[in-house]
Amino acid sequence: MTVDSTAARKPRSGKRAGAKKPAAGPDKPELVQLLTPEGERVEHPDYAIDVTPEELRGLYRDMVLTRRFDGEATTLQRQGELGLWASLLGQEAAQIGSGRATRDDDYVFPTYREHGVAWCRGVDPTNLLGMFRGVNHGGWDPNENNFHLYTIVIGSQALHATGYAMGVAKDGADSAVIAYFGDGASSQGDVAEAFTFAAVYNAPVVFFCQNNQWAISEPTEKQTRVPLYRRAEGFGFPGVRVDGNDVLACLAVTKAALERARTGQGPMLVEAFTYRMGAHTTSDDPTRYRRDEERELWEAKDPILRLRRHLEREGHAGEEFFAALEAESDALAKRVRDTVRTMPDPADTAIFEHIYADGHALVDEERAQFVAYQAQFADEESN
Amino acid sequence: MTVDSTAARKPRSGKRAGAKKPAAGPDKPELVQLLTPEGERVEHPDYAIDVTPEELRGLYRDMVLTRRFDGEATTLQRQGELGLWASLLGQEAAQIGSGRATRDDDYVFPTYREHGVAWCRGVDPTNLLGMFRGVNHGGWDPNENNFHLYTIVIGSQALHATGYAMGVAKDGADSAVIAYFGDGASSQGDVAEAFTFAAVYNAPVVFFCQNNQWAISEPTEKQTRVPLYRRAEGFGFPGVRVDGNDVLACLAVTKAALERARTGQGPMLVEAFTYRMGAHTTSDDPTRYRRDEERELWEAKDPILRLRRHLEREGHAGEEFFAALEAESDALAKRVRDTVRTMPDPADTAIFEHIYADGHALVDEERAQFVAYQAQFADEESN
Amino acid sequence: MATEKLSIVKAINASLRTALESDPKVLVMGEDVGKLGGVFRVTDGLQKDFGEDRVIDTPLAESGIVGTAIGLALRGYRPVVEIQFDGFVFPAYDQIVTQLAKMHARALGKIKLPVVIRIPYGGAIGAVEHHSESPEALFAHVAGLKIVTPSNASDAYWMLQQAIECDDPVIFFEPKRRYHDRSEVDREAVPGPLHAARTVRAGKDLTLAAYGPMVKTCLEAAAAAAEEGKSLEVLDLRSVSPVDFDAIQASVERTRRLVVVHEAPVFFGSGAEIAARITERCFYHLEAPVLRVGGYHAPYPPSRLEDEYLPGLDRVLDAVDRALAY
Amino acid sequence: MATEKLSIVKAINASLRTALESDPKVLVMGEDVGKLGGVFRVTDGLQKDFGEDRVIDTPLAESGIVGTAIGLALRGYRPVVEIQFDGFVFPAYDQIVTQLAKMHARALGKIKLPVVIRIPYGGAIGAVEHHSESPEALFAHVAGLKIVTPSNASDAYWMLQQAIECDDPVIFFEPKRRYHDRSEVDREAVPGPLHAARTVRAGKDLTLAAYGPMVKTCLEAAAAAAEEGKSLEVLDLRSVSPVDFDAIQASVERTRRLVVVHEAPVFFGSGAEIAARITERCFYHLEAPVLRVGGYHAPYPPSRLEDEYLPGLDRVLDAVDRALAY
Ligand SMILES: Cc1ncc(C[n+]2csc(CCOP(=O)(O)OP(=O)(O)O)c2C)c(N)n1
Ligand SMILES: Cc1ncc(C[n+]2csc(CCOP(=O)(O)OP(=O)(O)O)c2C)c(N)n1
Ligand SMILES: [Mg+2]
Ligand SMILES: [Mg+2]
Repeated sequence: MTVDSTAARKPRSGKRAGAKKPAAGPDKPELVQLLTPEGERVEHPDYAIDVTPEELRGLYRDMVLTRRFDGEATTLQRQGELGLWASLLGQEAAQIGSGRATRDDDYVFPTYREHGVAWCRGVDPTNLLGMFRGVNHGGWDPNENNFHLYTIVIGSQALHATGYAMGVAKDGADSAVIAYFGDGASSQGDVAEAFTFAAVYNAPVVFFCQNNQWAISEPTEKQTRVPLYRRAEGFGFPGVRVDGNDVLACLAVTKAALERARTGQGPMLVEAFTYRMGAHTTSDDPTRYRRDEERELWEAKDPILRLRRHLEREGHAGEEFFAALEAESDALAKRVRDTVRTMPDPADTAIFEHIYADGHALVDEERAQFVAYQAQFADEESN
Repeated sequence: MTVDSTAARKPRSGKRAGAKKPAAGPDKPELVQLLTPEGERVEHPDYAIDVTPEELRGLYRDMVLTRRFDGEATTLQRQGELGLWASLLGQEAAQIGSGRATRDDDYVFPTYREHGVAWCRGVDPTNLLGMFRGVNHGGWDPNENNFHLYTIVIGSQALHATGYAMGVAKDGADSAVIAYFGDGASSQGDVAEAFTFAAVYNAPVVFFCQNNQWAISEPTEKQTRVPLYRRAEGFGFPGVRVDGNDVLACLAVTKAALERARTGQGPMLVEAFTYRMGAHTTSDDPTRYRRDEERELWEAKDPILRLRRHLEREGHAGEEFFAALEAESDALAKRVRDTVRTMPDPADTAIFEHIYADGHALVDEERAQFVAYQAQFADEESN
Repeated sequence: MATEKLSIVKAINASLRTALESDPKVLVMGEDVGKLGGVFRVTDGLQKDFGEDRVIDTPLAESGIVGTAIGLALRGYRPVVEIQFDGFVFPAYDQIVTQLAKMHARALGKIKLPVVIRIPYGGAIGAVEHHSESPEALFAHVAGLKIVTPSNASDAYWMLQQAIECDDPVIFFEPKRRYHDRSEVDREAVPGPLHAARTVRAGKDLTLAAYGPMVKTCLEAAAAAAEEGKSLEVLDLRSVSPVDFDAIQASVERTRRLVVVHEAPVFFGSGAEIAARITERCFYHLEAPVLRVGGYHAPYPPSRLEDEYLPGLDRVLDAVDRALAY
Repeated sequence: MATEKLSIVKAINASLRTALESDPKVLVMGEDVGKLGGVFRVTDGLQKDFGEDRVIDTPLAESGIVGTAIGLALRGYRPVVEIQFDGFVFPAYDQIVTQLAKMHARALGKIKLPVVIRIPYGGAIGAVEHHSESPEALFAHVAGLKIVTPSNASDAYWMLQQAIECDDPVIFFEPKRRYHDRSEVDREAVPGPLHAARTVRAGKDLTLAAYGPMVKTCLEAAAAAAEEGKSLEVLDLRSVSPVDFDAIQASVERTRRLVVVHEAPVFFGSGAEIAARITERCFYHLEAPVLRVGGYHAPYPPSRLEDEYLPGLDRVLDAVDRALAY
């Protein structure tokens, strides 16, 4: 690209110029969509996909159960059972579509919001709640479902995923790796470095960016002035924007990206264009920084509603299916509630556990002192 | 960009696939050139430039003196007068062209190799030698010539430049800022973050990447699999590759980029495609990792030779000019030698100076202890 | 009326407002500091009143925030940077220790770096990982930085004023568990030196030295000890770099015993430096070794365990008893 | 013949070679570790013999190097990462302290992070800025990391073997000023524990505790002191996390005096932790406060001043005299 010397002078103030959205036109991103908000199936030349009615119902079920679980967690937080919850409301299609695109032997590196992906990977949803309740920092075995722990520090996991993928390539395995991150995370140096390593080593990793339009209170304009999917090209691999509220498109695009990685064609960036319908977390108050109208616009694109319309329109699911699913949701919600409420606190000596795999003299010493110190009170109490 | 599903399967091994250079073709980068290696003037539609014979002679003089200074510094290092030297040999055109494109009120953020840019900014070359001799970490006042200190930690200065440029914009000034860095630096997260900040705030900063093909022993393929200038586009601003051994092209492109920044059109990336003719530094031994043939290829594109051919071909300079310049070079070399050899060591209490602008009790205490401790020996010595 | 009862959050907000009003070069920047007013509402209303050019929502990149703040400082601005939580300062660590701390010296004093980095720190707020750490020792070891931390609203107001006025980089650690503690702030007072410790309770049997969130804990411990007839002196150190060793020494020469309390892990923590130096200065005065109460050599635990992890009144009193037993 | 006289550089090279040979999961990665063999030639010849898949030239991005090493470890590899110089570890600091150090605990032990980070450290090589620092304290404060540093070729060989075998992240600080010091390496020996200190000279008047580059300085100081009739014991600590306090304590209980020596700044340095803890453990044994000799609270100076900045024989002996004067 060369300098357009005929371009008009623009205002100098960073504020004004930076805040402006790039003009539509040649730059207007193409959005891969296979299901319109009205539930109509459309085709895309690059992303053909055949999904059976059963699979469609499966995707629908995943999204409904995930949303129900998520809502239940929000409630549990309000009731004081959790310290915090980061809701995925609105991002079900992005997560279920991409999650269902993975194979068992693939490996997933999530942020803190990928409850739907966890679901697809077979992680028991109640295991996700430990860290939000404050009983652990990560309550599952990452290798059980090839689903890494939630990573809170923004962007770090993109490098872990890339390294893991480098290892997959070294092993000559044909698995792929997928790294999740948000629009805000795209600004972190670690994500850029992950792009560089992935490109240079041709690592089989898919970068799945859920652009939910917000990083806490900051709109995407504070992170980039061009669509995020375009970031990839300058690193030497393709990027694509997919309708993040269209579960079929997310499935198809992620499948293609993973397949690409698997077959030695290297990394790819998928930007799932979606919306964070709720607060950033239960600690957040979005009314301070965004308008209801925006939420309403996105409500019309709801991922679950759209698939329901499609199922109904095509006659793939009837009353019975929806009623059974409702019952299943209730059961899940109840199990989540019960499990959380009875989730035991860790023993206080857990402070000293698993800091080192091979031990550390100081930890042993401090644990012993701690135990002796606590014993004093036990003695006193029993006196 | 979408996935090319017809692409052939490629080998999985990161090594093989990653090491391969991207195929030429639609990706083959355009190189802005205004002066062929043979010294012939060519035109480029986007980068017209009018340079008087006097200006041409000036550019030639800059390059010759810079090279001579640089060579003298290398010699001084061999003689033990400097601890280290990072030679710019081969990069004179990139540095003089871009350096001469700056205005006095612009601000420059260099790496450790921008001796030619320093020259253009009016920094006395002998001031550059202090840090390589080990008498200071930076021997000039950055604000005297709007030329920041050399930054050794790779990539950091890209952010400083961006922040400075944000300040320029806030001030409503019409200056611009230029950040230098290398091909290796392009991998650092800080550089990517600088791109993001510059784009989001539309900061008047030019990123000037001297791709000299090597980061110590690593060829550019270890940093990227596509031409570096393309990195910019995914951040929302243009990138251009210029013949880094063509001083006119470097001048024209940098001028255009700075003008763009000045007029509120935001950042731009300039990749100067050049070659590090010497070792990385005097500590380095490039025979371990690169072949002479490569150097020979680049020798034919020598920036100084090419301008000399042009000057001669056009009759802009004759024997007299070149002889006078030779004498001037000798004088500069002598001054550099003399200055370095008589450069005083700092007082040992300099250890404690300028750590804080507003003082720090511990530094005061340690300085006092140090002085008292040193005095013991003085006492002993005088006994 | 200059005196007002304010929470620490409100005092910092007022202090930032004062600085923004009185010096056009002062900027506030960080993630979500604009419309949201920061996740703790410390910058509430500032963007509205001073505009997006001075109260700047940044991209989500801490190295970028500090790195561009350095550039802005070089241009003559005085950026006050917010790091959202303690655990998120590390992406900026390189820019802080390698550039911000060293640039003034690198330039032989010819440029100044008046950058303040505000970091809410410490635990006891029931948060998830990375939101409860106390990393001050990791900065104190680095020359070129100053490190202060208020324990109350008045100090929060005034120390921030002084930090912003200071021509050196200052890391301003805010005791987030005390954010809503309210106390009197006299906005027309003449503040004492930024790096001086303050005796917040006089005593004669032992000195408790603490800073930030632990000052209150130590005061409570001293009150409890008083009921048992032990007279504890409590010093609010206020500054971690430099440490006001003279004040600690003066106190310890009287009380002859010292316990240092902080939330950060004991191992390589502030208490180590204070113990080592005070032992050297007061070797013949000390009746007991300087004892340290702090975090364990462990990652900050899940919140259900933080009460056990954090130094509380009982652990402070246990150390006091052990010191008095010598 | 198992015993050979090797420089530290050659010993580390041999150790890496042994590890690469005996465990196919071991990888070596970093900037310029391939054809060049690293800027110190520590990895000389390894890429030639083990290929680019196992000895990996990385992009110039330290956070990326450590971050991908973590990922490789999660996949079952055992990466040995080289950071080119001490001053360039900071871009990776976040990945090291926030991810590498904490991930095993975060996973409740279900995953392991056997990553070794090799860092040539310390001064006295006449280098430019950032090439002479001693940042060990900035890592020791962080739980989840182990930190060791050899002082001689034999330890360099064996401690690196042990670090690579260890299932925890280990930061392996290499005393670059001693890189070319040669000593006997018995490659069939059975090494002692990785984190145990070693008495390298017995003495009875005072203990000198040091590690890495300062061990030799302390041995020279002890030799000089011996000529003046002072008998100094020298401990090579070898490990900074954990510190072998038992060994120091045992020595100090006999000698009753301790001087800790390191290149890193004294303020918040290793000496502080050692002084604090040993004073607590040996309160009634110590005839003098634990004294510390180290760098000043200053950026590492230009090389023409490094002799004044670094602890040398004279400054060690000065501290010895001061300790003995109590
Ligand atoms: C390094 C770091 N800085 C700051 C934070 C605090 N923080 C948590 S989430 C968040 C916004 C993330 O936005 P985005 O990447 O878009 O993901 P989303 O939350 O929208 O899913 C911030 C700033 C953090 N966790 N890590
Ligand atoms: C953060 C950091 N890592 C490593 C180094 C060591 N180092 C100095 S120069 C260099 C290569 C730089 O290559 P490039 O950016 O292409 O610049 P060039 O030297 O070719 O001008 C390296 C790795 C450094 N200075 N900083
Ligand atoms: Mg987001
Ligand atoms: Mg280069």
